[in-house]
Amino acid sequence: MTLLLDLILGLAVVGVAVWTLAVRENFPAVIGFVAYGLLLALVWVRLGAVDVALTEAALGAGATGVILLFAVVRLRGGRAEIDAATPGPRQRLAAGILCGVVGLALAVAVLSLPDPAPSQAAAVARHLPELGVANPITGVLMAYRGLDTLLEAVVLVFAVLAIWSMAPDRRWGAVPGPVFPVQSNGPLSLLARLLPPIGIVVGIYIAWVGADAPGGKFQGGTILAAMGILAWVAGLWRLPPVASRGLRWAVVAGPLAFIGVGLLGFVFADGFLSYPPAIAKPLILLIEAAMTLSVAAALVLMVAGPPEGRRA
Amino acid sequence: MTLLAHLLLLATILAPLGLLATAVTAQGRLRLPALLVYAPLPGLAAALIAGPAPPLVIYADWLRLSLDLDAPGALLLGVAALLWSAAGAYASAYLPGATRFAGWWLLTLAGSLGVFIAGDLVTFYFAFALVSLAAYGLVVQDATRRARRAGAIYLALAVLGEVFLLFAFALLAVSIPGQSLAIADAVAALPNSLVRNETILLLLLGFGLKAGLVPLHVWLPLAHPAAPMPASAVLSGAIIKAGIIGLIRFLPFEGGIAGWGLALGVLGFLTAFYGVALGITQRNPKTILAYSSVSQMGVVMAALGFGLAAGDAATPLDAARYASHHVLAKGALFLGVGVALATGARRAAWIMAPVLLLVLSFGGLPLTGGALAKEATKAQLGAGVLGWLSALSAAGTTMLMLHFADRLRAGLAETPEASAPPGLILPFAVMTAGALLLPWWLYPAAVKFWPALWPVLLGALGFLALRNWGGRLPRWPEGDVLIFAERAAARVAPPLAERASRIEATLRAWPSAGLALLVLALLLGLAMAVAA
Amino acid sequence: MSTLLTLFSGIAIAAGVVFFLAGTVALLRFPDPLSRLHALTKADSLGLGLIVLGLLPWAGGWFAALKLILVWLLVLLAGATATQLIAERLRGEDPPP
Amino acid sequence: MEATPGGFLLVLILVAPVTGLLIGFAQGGRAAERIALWAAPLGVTMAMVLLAGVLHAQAPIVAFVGGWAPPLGLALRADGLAAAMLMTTAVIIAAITLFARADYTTLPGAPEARAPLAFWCFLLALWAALNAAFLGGDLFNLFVALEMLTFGALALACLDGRATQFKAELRYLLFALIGSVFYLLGTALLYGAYGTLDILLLSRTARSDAPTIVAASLMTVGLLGKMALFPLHLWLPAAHAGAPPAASALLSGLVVKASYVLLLRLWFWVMPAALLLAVAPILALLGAAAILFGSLVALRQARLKLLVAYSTVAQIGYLFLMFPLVAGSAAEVAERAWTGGALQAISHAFAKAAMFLAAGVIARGMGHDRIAGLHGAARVAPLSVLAFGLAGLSLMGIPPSGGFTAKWLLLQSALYAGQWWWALVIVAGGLLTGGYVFRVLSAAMRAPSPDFMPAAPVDARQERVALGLAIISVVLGLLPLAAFGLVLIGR
Amino acid sequence: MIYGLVASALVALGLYGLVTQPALLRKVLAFNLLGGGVFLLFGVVAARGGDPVPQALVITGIVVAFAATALALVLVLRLFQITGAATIAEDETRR
Repeated sequence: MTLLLDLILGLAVVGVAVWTLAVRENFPAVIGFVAYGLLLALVWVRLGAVDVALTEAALGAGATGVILLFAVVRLRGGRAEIDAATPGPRQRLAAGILCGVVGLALAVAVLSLPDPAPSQAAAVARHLPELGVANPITGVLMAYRGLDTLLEAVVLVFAVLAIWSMAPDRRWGAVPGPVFPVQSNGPLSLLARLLPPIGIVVGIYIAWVGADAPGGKFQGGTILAAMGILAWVAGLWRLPPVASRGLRWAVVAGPLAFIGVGLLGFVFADGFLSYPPAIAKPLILLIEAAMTLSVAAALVLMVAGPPEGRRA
Repeated sequence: MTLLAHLLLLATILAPLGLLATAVTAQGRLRLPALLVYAPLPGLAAALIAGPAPPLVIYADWLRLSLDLDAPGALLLGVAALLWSAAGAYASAYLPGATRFAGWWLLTLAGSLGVFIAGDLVTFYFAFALVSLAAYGLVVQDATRRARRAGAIYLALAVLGEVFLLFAFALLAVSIPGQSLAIADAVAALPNSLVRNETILLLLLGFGLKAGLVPLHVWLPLAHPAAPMPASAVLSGAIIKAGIIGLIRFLPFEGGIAGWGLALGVLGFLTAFYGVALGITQRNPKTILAYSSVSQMGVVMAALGFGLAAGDAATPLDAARYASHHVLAKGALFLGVGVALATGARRAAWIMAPVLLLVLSFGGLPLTGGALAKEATKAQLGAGVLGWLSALSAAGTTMLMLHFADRLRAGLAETPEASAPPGLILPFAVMTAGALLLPWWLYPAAVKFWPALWPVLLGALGFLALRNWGGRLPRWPEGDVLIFAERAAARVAPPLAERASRIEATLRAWPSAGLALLVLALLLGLAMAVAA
Repeated sequence: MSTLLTLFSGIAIAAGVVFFLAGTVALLRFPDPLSRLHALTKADSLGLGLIVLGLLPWAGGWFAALKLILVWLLVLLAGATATQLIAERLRGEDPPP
Repeated sequence: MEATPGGFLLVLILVAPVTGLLIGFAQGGRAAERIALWAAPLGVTMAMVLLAGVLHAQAPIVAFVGGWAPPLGLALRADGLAAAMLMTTAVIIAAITLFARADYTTLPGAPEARAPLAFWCFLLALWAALNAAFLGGDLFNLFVALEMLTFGALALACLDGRATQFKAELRYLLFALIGSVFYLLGTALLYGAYGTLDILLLSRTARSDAPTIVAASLMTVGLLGKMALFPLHLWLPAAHAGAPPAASALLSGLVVKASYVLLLRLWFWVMPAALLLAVAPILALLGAAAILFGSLVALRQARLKLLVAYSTVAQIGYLFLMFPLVAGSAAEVAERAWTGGALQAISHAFAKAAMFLAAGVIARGMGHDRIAGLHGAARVAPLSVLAFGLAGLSLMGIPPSGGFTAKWLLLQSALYAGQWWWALVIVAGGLLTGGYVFRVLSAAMRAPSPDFMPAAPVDARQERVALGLAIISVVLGLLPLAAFGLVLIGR
Repeated sequence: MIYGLVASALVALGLYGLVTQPALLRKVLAFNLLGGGVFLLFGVVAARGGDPVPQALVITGIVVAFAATALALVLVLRLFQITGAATIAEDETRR
């Protein structure tokens, strides 16, 4: 029975993907992509990776969907240029065949993976209690592969600065992204007033619960960011200008906290990013909180894009 | 004694470079042209007394740089230093203010003398590169369009020569068993190295290009006339000998590669007669001299070739003797051309007499340096057919040189009373005396009268014939073969480069790049699947 | 007792699914966008309510049940707002950007 | 597999630029500049200490992040090659910091501007990414470092905000993303097959089965795409030519080398020898094609910066000639080829950085970078033309330069290994390089038209920096061969 | 096992889209499809051994992919605002 379910789900995902590529108009393609993201989240649940399902739904489908929608709205026309640049049927056929063969090779490789799948699950489980954290994925993210997470947080900060640096010089210092008119009434302002409080509670809860159950800083951060974007779109909350020091410290707080605690590891424990066993959990939670704040701030700024308004 | 010898060897290269260093300060730069005459003196001294000293080894740990002087090297170093010094004095008078020219001059001088005393591969390559590349500065000194074209062609072929040599030296370094890079070990290891033929071919190409072997001589008739007078003198006199010393040092004369010797000999004679054939069609005296250099170098290489074929160990010294005479005589002639162009008809006799004597000595007139030079290569080129060939080439050379004298007389200054400044005449006089007398001191030998004389007479007869019916000879452009090569290249090169950039442009279109990526992935996958 | 419970949730979920089907059919069949929109939101929110109702007994403990209801309420809120916005957009009033 | 003493130094080298970036970004333009100025000498000293440590220990310095051993945790490994590349990176970035002070400085009172803040932050970020790429011991960790490198390079190149540059950078980003996706696919397969992503552990257990082959081909092509080896070079010329001088020097000199080091890690550590033997000729063929096509197209370029960019495409080819020479031959020849390849990477980094900086100064001084119109450049920016010439010498491989020693080593190992055709390619490449360098120099040396006026004053300090880098690239040739034994440690 | 095939199919589709779709927005879309496929492959590998490490890698990967998408879209928008170009076809020949 479950095989049938997996089959249907798999076919649905591939079907939506094909439809997203095939459809001519951009807008339906983006809608298709959001659907694809959500179906993929379902697949992750089927694969037993709830953490990743949360991330995929929040980031992969939600946030990416939002920025794609923003882009679709602004990117009009250019149809003639696109048609001119479309490769000829022969090239498309060749590309199709080659991509097919690559996919096939991939499938063969996956199918011929060794049967007793080599896994780190046991090792992670054995070392987990030292960290005082129950969720293995958070353990891996925060401790065992801490450097990956640190570098990735820095990539987020870096992406924000890269996006800001795309703005024309005269716009520097202004408010990031377009400024939406304040909506005194109407459904959007209702939603923008009602949902954020609940959203913030849920976001913080998910970030908090990440230590022991599926959840974590990225998922929590994304939800907080979503609430921020909702309020910003409804015009209720004006983003602080690019030059404001508070905003920048918010974006930078997470990775800096991570490095700070990591360096402390030299003093108390036996190396960078290692936690003294006694106070491992509070330290991890401290870092998680700072990271959630940073991730939320970074995501809002990334969705907002480079400063376009007048100087604040 | 050996310490003094070593110091002199070092000074031979470092003196010119040191002098160049003084050019950093402004007034140092002004005095530079005047000091050109002194730069080669340490080289001259080294040639005289450093002969028997053991090789000087520097920086011994991983790279053995060594300077060494054997008999042929000393001989050539001495005469070259003399020519450089005379030409230097000539240049100070001829181009007083040219500081940049003096800079290039000193660089080329350091390289030219360094080539004779280099004892290992790296120093030799460094000196050879220095003399080849720095001479470009001398060629383009006049900054006319013709000079720049000649310079560009010279540089292109010089770099090509460098590349051949780099390749050959890499092969040699590979075949030397130990870590050492000394030339002696390289030559010893050459006959039985597994890449023997390729190495020798590359050596011949590299040094042949420098010395003007037939197909590779094309830059010579372009570069020498384009350079100012003193530069032409050293170009034709001393710098061309870098190729000869290269052949002397790197070819194993104890035998083992007879076939190559024969090939070199035949090519040498071919070059000799080709030089003469082209020379007589030229009008400009400097171009005739350039072709004469090609021809003379042909004779030297023929001697080297047949000596190599016969496995005669004395060949290097004999060839060096012949070449040293050429250094002196050709240098003197070039300086003479400069002096002649500046003197009027009335005073011409003072100049034409020594020029005529030099011209005849080229043909091997008895009692002159030329005869002694021909005598020196008797061992290699004396017997049977070779004897006839060398005699014929002597006749041809005489005819060519007389043609040169005739063209020179036509080119004298208009105003009869004009006379060249002493600064030009003195070096010319010194060089002429050197050309006629030095051989007697360096390699005295009894010269049988008649076998040396009849080629000269035959040559004179040929010249007379040339004077009357010369008009009908075809007017060949300078650098003959090169012109056709350039036209052919003009047809082939652009389409090739055009096609290459078109392919490259198509690859830069997005879909084709994506396809290339995928094809590459599959290619690698297949290659590995086949191997595993 | 448990069989009664499973029976009840089975019926509730089936009803929910029926409503979802009705909403989708309405989406495809109805002529003008406004009516389609109206039908869709009505059917889906009711359908979801029924499914949540059906799942309540299975949810592990009170806390999880509350969370399920919270989910339903949020979907209701979001659905209503979205429908309002699209409706305004369709009728051409001063639509938000 | 155990951590050696001195591991904290590796972490310090990695964390210092990251902390600098974060604080600089938060504190604003002027702070970022001051931090970068302080970070440059600090970085060079740290790299020197690491170099000394590796040389002294004659073995790689290993550090476990967080104290967890590799199958579970991440390892940072500084072997000879990594130490040499770190040293090169530190010196070049210090030089670029000096060079860029004239362009991107914010005066004490002045309000913060976009370009200076962005430049200094991206410089520190690129530095951190390069250090992470050279030191990384885990394939996924290297992926994150590569991504950071790609974003940094992209942002730096777009600093001028010109439209053509946005198009060029988009082509770069999308192609680099395809590359990183391929790399990720390979990583997933390797993890599936072996349960770990640590390079040393993989090198012990690698087999020649289907997943490894597919992973190897995907990862190799991904890295070739990010390195712009010949058939996949569509983004490099436009991206590197259009970038500001300081950025293009960094891009062409160092960023390309990070993917190269990864490729070396992949093929000479992780993959079994049988696969290497199968793939090495193909890679070398691509390298040869890169040298010939790149140089031919460079010869025909009308603009100076595009010529230098195509020269990068050509010079990258040399790096790949090393593969068949190290793979198929005796130990002694393999070591010589390996040293040659590493030295070519290092000397090209210095030479290309000097060339781009010099080209930038010349272009600013003359107002344009059309090669035909470069008459009198030698008078406007004499030191830059000299730097360009010296760097050209090193690229051509004329005796005293680092390029010469690298090409000499590759030449000899090609002949020792009996594969003389690679030697032919090296020599042909040298000739073609000579062609386009001579073309630029002869145009620059020619006397200007009488009514010639330089477009903008040239900053003498910037010229000296370019000349300094060119001299280092030449002096590299004079270092005794024993110094390059460093690159062999931990091979 | 099925999801392994699904992942491969998604990768093939994403690649096809990225290589042939001329419109920039569609290319970014295709890249996200491709990213989804790749991370699904990680998921399949994780599911085989019930291993948390690949799942952590996927989370990191998704965030990096999001950053890349955001950057790409900003570039596309800026390019469109300045030149109105919607593709990266090589228009002027590089002479």
